[in-house]
Formats: sequence, structure tokens, C-alpha cells
Amino acid sequence: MVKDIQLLTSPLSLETCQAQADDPTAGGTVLFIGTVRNHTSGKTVLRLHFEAYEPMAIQEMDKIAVQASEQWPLHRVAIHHRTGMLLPGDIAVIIAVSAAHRAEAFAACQYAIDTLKQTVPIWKKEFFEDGEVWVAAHP
Amino acid sequence: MVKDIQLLTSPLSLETCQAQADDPTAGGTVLFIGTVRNHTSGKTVLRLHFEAYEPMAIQEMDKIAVQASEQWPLHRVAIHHRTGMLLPGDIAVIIAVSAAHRAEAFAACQYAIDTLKQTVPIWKKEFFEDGEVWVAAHP
Amino acid sequence: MKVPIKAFGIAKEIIGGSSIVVEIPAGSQVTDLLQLLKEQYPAFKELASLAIAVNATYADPEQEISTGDEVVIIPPVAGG
Amino acid sequence: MKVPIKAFGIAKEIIGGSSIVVEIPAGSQVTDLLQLLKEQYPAFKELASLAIAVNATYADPEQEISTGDEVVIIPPVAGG
Repeated sequence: MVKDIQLLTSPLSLETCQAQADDPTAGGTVLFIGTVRNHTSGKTVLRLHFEAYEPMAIQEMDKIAVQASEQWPLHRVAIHHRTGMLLPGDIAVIIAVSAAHRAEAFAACQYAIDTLKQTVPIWKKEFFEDGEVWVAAHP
Repeated sequence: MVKDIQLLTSPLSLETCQAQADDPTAGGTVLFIGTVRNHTSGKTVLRLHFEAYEPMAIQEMDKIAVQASEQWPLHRVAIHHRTGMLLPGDIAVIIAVSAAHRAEAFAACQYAIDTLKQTVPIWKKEFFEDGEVWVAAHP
Repeated sequence: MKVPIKAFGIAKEIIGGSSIVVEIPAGSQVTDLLQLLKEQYPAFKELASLAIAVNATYADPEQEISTGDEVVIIPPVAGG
Repeated sequence: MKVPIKAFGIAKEIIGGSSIVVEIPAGSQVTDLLQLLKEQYPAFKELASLAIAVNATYADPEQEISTGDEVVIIPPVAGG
């Protein structure tokens, strides 16, 4: 399994992730793309700030790729996460997975985004007209 | 559910499909990308020709989008399929699905590609150095 | 009645062209047409499947074919 | 021993900076540090979760903290 794990301050590229994940022997590539929503609980989101504990975030994303490839026979995994200030519609994360059989690429891609949201030390602050909030911080 | 169904003779664009499927209120977009393999049963594939019964192919792809949105609450579905002569590595199909919850986008995208391969009247001929074959024609 | 039939993919090679006209009795069903095609072109029997589309929709075996229908032979599909 | 601790996200706002130095007895475990932090900064008790990373890895509650460890407060994550 070949992996490409990146934290980037510049806009994420679908083409790059697809090229990283594409494998001429694969049965298909599955991409998950997370974009910044324009509303949260009925309030307009103006912008959003992602902050990461970088060395650990890279390590945790790397673990996700490794653990996914232990569960499913994967060809390639690319996980690119953006940090810094983003606007609604901007891409925050791209996960691209290729495998010999597409069912495995779907399962592994879904596992990867589910796990990323639980374990990778990245924090997100949403800015509204009347304030700001660290997402998921409080129960 | 908004859909964008296309049969195209020009190269398919990830950016276009992502833009078609993206929805500022969605929890994520899932893309399936099918590329031309370079080998089939150990033989090198030189090129590949896709032929479609166009009006019916469009109608069947449209049905897939509608049936998917009957099973899962989807925001947008884009299905773009290429026809004509393709080389290994070229993108043959892109399916992009957005939904309020990403689990639904994954399930619907997988349903769409599985069904497309079973029902949409598109045929594929692989060209090798020593011959050519209509894929899946014979048991 | 005379029914023009279009072909795609390997079906085009089997009939030797992109369409043929077959003569079938009025009231013939899709299943009758399939049988006729398999008799006239035994190579159709070797395919993994063979379906007929009438007016751009998969037709049931019992569907009757009418004058003016767009009838198409659908060999095993391989999109994606 | 004196242990420097880094903070990110809401933890940075709670401690009022990107790092603090706490004084803990030698042999202290991660669970002791968490308790100390919650006492010094009651706002930590209101978070949905609170973890400690030692040397860029999630630490078990029983893990001992040693001089030279990189210790980081991990409030609820929200990547993706």
C-alpha cells in the first residue's frame, strides 16, 4: 500500500489526490470530500479556522491509512487535510482510496473519514456574525 | 435531489463533478472514479473503446440517480460516463453523491456504480497486441 | 410485420451491421424475437446474456412488439 | 518536576496561552495531570472530552510522565 499523508495550508486539489490514489491495476478509486458548510444549527457560518497539532496529526492520519490497509487489501491511500482559515464551500479534507475491488475502496474510505473525525488532533473554530465557537468542544 | 447525468466524448472532470455534487448544506461528497486498467487477465491493454446506446444509457443513469434518492435522502447526484476511445489511466466514469450524512452518500454512491455496471447500455471493447475482446460478453 | 432492429457492441458484429430488419408475425412478443435472433445468429446463444430494449427501456419477455417501436438488441453491458 | 505543556484549540483559550509549565511530583501519571488541570482550570471539566498526548501519541491514563516528554492537552477534536 502506497500512502500520501499531508497537512496543507494551500487549497486542496482533487486532481492531486486522484493522481496519488490512482493505480492502473485498481478496480476503482473512492474519494471523500469534506467541504465547509455555510450553516450550523441555523446560523450563517462566515469562516472557519482549522488548527492542528501537526506532528501528531500527520502520525494519526498515517495510522488510519495503515489500519485501513490491514483491514482491506488497498493499493493506495491519500489523506490531505487543510489548515488555517477557510470559507464556506472550501475543501477541508480529501481522502482517496484505491483497491483491487471497489467494495473495499468504499469501506476503507468510509472507515478513514469516520476515524479521522474521532482521532486526528485537528480543531475547528466557526465564526458567526455574533460570535465564534470551537466545534464539538462541549457536550 | 438535483441530478446531472452526462455521456461525454471529452475527458471527464473531477472538478466539474465535485462542483455539480457539492452542496453547502451537505455532510460530505463521495466520488467513485473508474479508470481504464492497463491489464486484463495478464494481458496488456493498449486501448479501450466505449460504445453506448445513448438515449437509453442516459435514461438508465437517470433512473439510478432517482432510485438512489428514493433509498437515501440525497442532496445531489452527478453521473458522467465517457464514450469513444480511451487509454489506460483515462477516467471512464465519475459518480459524485452528496447527502446530509456521509454514510448515506457512501451507500448511494456504491449503489450507483454497482447498478450502472449491471443496467446501463454501454459496451467496452479492449484492444490487446494480439486481438480485441468485448468485455463481459461471454460467460 | 417488418421490424427494424438496432444492435450495439458485440451484437453489431454478430449480425454484421448496426441494424437488421426482421419479419415477425403481428402480436409477436419479445421472447419470440429473442428466439428468432438466436436461431438466425447462433452466436447470440453463447453470450452471457441477451436482452431487448423497446423504446429505450428494458422489455419484459411477454411484451408485444408494435409497429414503430424502437427495438434494440442489448448484449451484456460493461459500463463503468 | 516542572513539565511544559502545550495546548491547542479551546484548551489554548482555557489556559490563556499556547503553553504552561506545571509542577508535578516525579512518577506522576497522565491521570494525575488531567486531575490537576481540571482543578486549576475548571473549564476543562465542561468539555466533551479531554485527553493528553505524550510524544505525539495518545497516552493511557496510567502512563508515567517523564522529564523531556512532549506533553500536549487534546480537547475534543473536530477534523474533517
